[in-house]
Amino acid sequence: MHDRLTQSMRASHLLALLFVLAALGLAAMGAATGDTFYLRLGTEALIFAGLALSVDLLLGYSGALSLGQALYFGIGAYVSALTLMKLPSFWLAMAAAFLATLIASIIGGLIANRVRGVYFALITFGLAQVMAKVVYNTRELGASDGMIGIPVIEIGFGPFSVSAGSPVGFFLIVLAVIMGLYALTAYLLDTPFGRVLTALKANEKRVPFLGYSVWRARMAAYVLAGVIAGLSGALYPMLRGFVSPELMFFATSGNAVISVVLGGVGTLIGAIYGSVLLVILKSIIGSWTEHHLIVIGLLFMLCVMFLPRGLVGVVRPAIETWLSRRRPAPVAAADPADLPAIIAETARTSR
Amino acid sequence: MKPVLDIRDLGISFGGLKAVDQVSFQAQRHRITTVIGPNGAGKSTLFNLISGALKPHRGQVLIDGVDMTGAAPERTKAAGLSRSFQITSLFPELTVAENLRLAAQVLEPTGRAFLPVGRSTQALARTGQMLERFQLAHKRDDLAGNLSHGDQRRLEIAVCLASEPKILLLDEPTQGMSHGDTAQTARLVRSLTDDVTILLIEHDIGLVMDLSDHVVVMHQGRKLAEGPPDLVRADPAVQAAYFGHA
Amino acid sequence: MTPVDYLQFVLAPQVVNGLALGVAVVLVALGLTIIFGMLDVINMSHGEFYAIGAYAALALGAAGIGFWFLLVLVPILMIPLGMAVERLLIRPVFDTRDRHVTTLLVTFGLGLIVEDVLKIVFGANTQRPPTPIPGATEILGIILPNYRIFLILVGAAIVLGVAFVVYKTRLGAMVRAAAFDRNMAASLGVPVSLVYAGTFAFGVSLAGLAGVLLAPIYSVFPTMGRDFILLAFTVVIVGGMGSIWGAVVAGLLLTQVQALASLVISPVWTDPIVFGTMVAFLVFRPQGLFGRLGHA
Amino acid sequence: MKTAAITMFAAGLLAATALSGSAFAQSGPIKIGVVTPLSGTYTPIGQQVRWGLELAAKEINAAGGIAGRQVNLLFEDEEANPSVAVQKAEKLFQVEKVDFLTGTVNSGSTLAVAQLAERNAKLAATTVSFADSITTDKCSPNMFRVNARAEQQSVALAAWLAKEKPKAKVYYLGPDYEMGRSTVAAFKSSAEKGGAQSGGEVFAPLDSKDYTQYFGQIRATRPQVLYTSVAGNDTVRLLTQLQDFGLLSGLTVVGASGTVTSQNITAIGAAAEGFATGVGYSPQIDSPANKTFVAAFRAANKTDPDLYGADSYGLLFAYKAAVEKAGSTETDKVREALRGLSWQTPQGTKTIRAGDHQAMQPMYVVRVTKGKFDIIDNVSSENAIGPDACTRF
Repeated sequence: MHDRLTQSMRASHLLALLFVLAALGLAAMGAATGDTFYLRLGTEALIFAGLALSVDLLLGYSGALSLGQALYFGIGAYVSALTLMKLPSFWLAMAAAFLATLIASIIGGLIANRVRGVYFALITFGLAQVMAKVVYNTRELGASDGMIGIPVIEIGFGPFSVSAGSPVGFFLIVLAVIMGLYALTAYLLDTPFGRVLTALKANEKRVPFLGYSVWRARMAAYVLAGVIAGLSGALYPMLRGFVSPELMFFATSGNAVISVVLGGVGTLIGAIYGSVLLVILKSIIGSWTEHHLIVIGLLFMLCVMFLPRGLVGVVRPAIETWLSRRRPAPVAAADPADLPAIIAETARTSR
Repeated sequence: MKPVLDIRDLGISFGGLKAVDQVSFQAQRHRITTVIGPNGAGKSTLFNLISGALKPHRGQVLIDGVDMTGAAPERTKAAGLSRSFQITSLFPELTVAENLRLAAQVLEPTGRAFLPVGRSTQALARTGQMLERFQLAHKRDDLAGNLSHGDQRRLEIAVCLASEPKILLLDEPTQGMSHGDTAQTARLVRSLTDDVTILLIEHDIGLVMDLSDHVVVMHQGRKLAEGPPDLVRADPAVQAAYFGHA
Repeated sequence: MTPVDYLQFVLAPQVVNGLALGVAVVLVALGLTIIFGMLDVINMSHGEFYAIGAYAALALGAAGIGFWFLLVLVPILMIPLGMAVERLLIRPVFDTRDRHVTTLLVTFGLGLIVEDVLKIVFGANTQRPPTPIPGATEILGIILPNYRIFLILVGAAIVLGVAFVVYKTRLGAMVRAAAFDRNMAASLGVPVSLVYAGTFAFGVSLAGLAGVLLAPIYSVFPTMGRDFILLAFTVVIVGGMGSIWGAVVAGLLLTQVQALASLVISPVWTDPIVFGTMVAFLVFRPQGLFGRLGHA
Repeated sequence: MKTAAITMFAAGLLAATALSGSAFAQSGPIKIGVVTPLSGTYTPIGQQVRWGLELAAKEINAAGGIAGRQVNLLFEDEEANPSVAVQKAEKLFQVEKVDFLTGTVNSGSTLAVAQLAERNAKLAATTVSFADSITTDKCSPNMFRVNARAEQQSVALAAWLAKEKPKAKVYYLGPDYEMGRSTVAAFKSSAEKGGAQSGGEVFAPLDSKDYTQYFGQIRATRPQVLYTSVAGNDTVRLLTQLQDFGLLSGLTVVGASGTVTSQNITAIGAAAEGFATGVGYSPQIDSPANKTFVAAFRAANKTDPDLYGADSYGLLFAYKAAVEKAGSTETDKVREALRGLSWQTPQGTKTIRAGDHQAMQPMYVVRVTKGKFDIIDNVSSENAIGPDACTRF
């Protein structure tokens, strides 16, 4: 017997599985046709999906709107870039980005978590603005030009290795990392620890009287989100070979918020769908008119007003009902624990 | 016998107003102690001081002999104190069962905080008990926000009890209830004393006299009198200050 | 540089120029703080309404309408716009549980759209209306353009006028009552729904007025709305949500801090200083300098 | 299962477009990708780039195209953001299979696109970015620059200043970011070689609202010349505020080439009078080629070309010459043909220096008189270019 939140999460997992299948289909098609651009565009969409995921963890679960999540994405990207230029190791870059964003988000969290609601939004916005300005003015970090010349790396797994320059190979790696982050977040949200976060959004005032420290829960969510954003950002220079201060600008944070709202706040998988949708929209509309802001702004407003749970919110309830009718469900179609295995399996076979 | 809750000379003032002033009393194990007094007497403020929502300016709060003065709510909770609110405070977007499970998950060993909630056997068992005991089992999957007022008030008590506290602070549990519901809730509260010590704020004098083992009368922030219900009712000072107005 | 030179050429003008900039910031923040404080709505598109006001002044001015008439006309034209936005965008999400976040998001989307529409209608190039009052006056060796003197005076008059309406009139009392407790106000016969729409429109209209007044100094371009918005939000927070006097004090204070700080450190660090002030206030005095209007 | 349908649709769409992009090498029209800001603050520059290229393409196509093939321009909006620029450039390279790419404005985008061009074995050129690094320490074998770089501009301006105001006291005001600082530093060193004295310098944040807070320092040092490298809206504010404060009288204002352009000169109005800069182009250049170009540009776009429009216009003719010389659009052959190429542009003969891919061109000093850029001095291309500092190829 699953409770309702677990049921919703399982519905998200089904959508996640669908997403992974579609992504693998794309990878297979891309590999067959020798495509580069769409696979790499898809890879970028996935990287930004990681940022959107971290925004949804904060907004959709602990109820805190961050307008500056690109800060940690940018820190991850810069640290990864600096590491790669010294030593082109995937694992080292990811570890360095993890450590740096862990420290940065603890510091940021100590400041931002003194306040809540709209003040939290403004503080996170300001923090990112100030840090972006500092990077923009630091010659050692390439200042306004950013840094180019990040090498194309080989990513080793024991005896195997994949080149970040291989469109299919790197797409699958990024897919694995991002879906891994999704699975981890989804898993945590379905534990007693994660349920306290959900409780924060539902009624923060009541939480301490149940015996949980609001501050600690908020910090945990904030740091987790920062690290997720940072690990996603660390993948960016591997794909594009450069970093620039624009990665920390409000445009990047704002796009993540738009993705989450389009996909569905508080659905987790919605952030990933939303991010891909936004990239597709921008790519299509952007080639057709330079006034893409109007279209995206309009869609965004309509979603906020009429689809508070976004596109995923439209379909997920139906899946939940369907899942709850299938009784008893010992191992459902997509258990979070199965996801990495499925991804690993398909990655193996497609190599 | 050692009191479960020992309030000593508690006081706080807002601006110049002494909202609670020199209040001392004790709550005995498995008894119902009721705080009564006219509106603005400082009853809810007293609850806020005891539960950690407010820090007292003076005095002490001892829970089971341990000084918990000014401790944050999550710490008084850990010390075994659970409280309800005058205005229902639940998680309206979560189901009835999840409201209870959230409260009961403190019963789990720390190691299970990072295992799926389905593995929280103790919390889930406790949730089941509470659903049965408070006759909410048929509504377990309803959203708390969609319940009737009476059900919400009952759920609030259940949430407080789900964590197996030693002391239960109930702030007007029958507030806004129909006659029938009030009687039912009174029976329920009485039945709880097997497990917990209860500190109650209540306006319904009939109910107070019926239910209480011990009554503390507050007036303008101070304790006016205390004692068994009958004695308190007979107290001329209480008559003048409280019942005279009622 | 001699101390006298420093005082006359550097320090004194810095203070006076900071004052003019301060008045500009206060004018932009005024509408924001009223909407924020009374409706509890975060209007992220406030900057874009400021831009609309400036463009309206530019277009109508080019059509031959005099500056003095524009000062009255543009704010009046902004009122139906504000009413419509409140009705169509704010009202439907007003009662959502997290009003702050929802209204912030809706108005953020609106801002994106308005910016692009302005570009389509008026083109991407920077434009500037002529300075209505040319020339400069020298007082004690401090040069101050006449238009800035005018701006400081008009700014003061506007602030006093708004404060009078909000704090001293029956209309203002109704608005404050509605902000404090909607149900209580409704039971006292305040037409709450109309008051809300009117208040929002009033804030929008003030943004438009700021646009008319500031266009000759700061010029007009599609993205101009982003210019003041972080500073204006900072002023609102430091001053206290909805507090008119708070916005005035905070606006003048922060711009002075900025102006004087830029004498001793690289000006690029003045933004972090202003932001640091906001953080400090949020952490140590979240109610701001003057507390929240209509609330304890 | 609406989402499933959406996913499938999206995947199908991506795949379909991926399939349709296959190459038509060496036949059909020549495709040139233009990744330029069409939204955001840099839109006006992107417009000039677009207009210049469109005019050139129209003329080339009317005259029979490049080696008999028509030119097809494909535009993408880069939002002045390197991440977007690279994504769009990759689309043009990979999907549209463009033969050549141009359009980037801010130097961050240009550098990132240069690297992408290398990794895709394609060629790109900038017609706008003037950061020295693009053809010096961060030069790329696949990137060319046909516009004048910062040093060429400051050499020309400093030479004129040394003649016009010998030993002048100069105050420097730049935007506070890497480009702004390096532009000021470059001009300062050129000017001081010519005998100028420094009255002080200040860097204002980008997008400053009010420059009046620096006026006190400027007045106190009583400079004869003010050098500034702010651009766009910032110039409008700086110059009009200087005028409002009556500080322009007796002060010679000079600046970078992007400081006053056709985009902001109307907004600046009278405050722009007397402003002088070193630049690679002015609509006032008195040559038949330029007169024809300006007339055609004005007829098409109802506005004068500026340096961005002219340099972008000129680029296509360089590419045409190179492709026809190489007899192919292959990267290596065109690169060889472009190196050392001399060709005619509205601003005179330009030559691409083989060593760093920087165009050499005569430089002009122009001064705003009655809203027009009058040419008041010029420097030959050899004297302006400066040493080749590119070591990568």
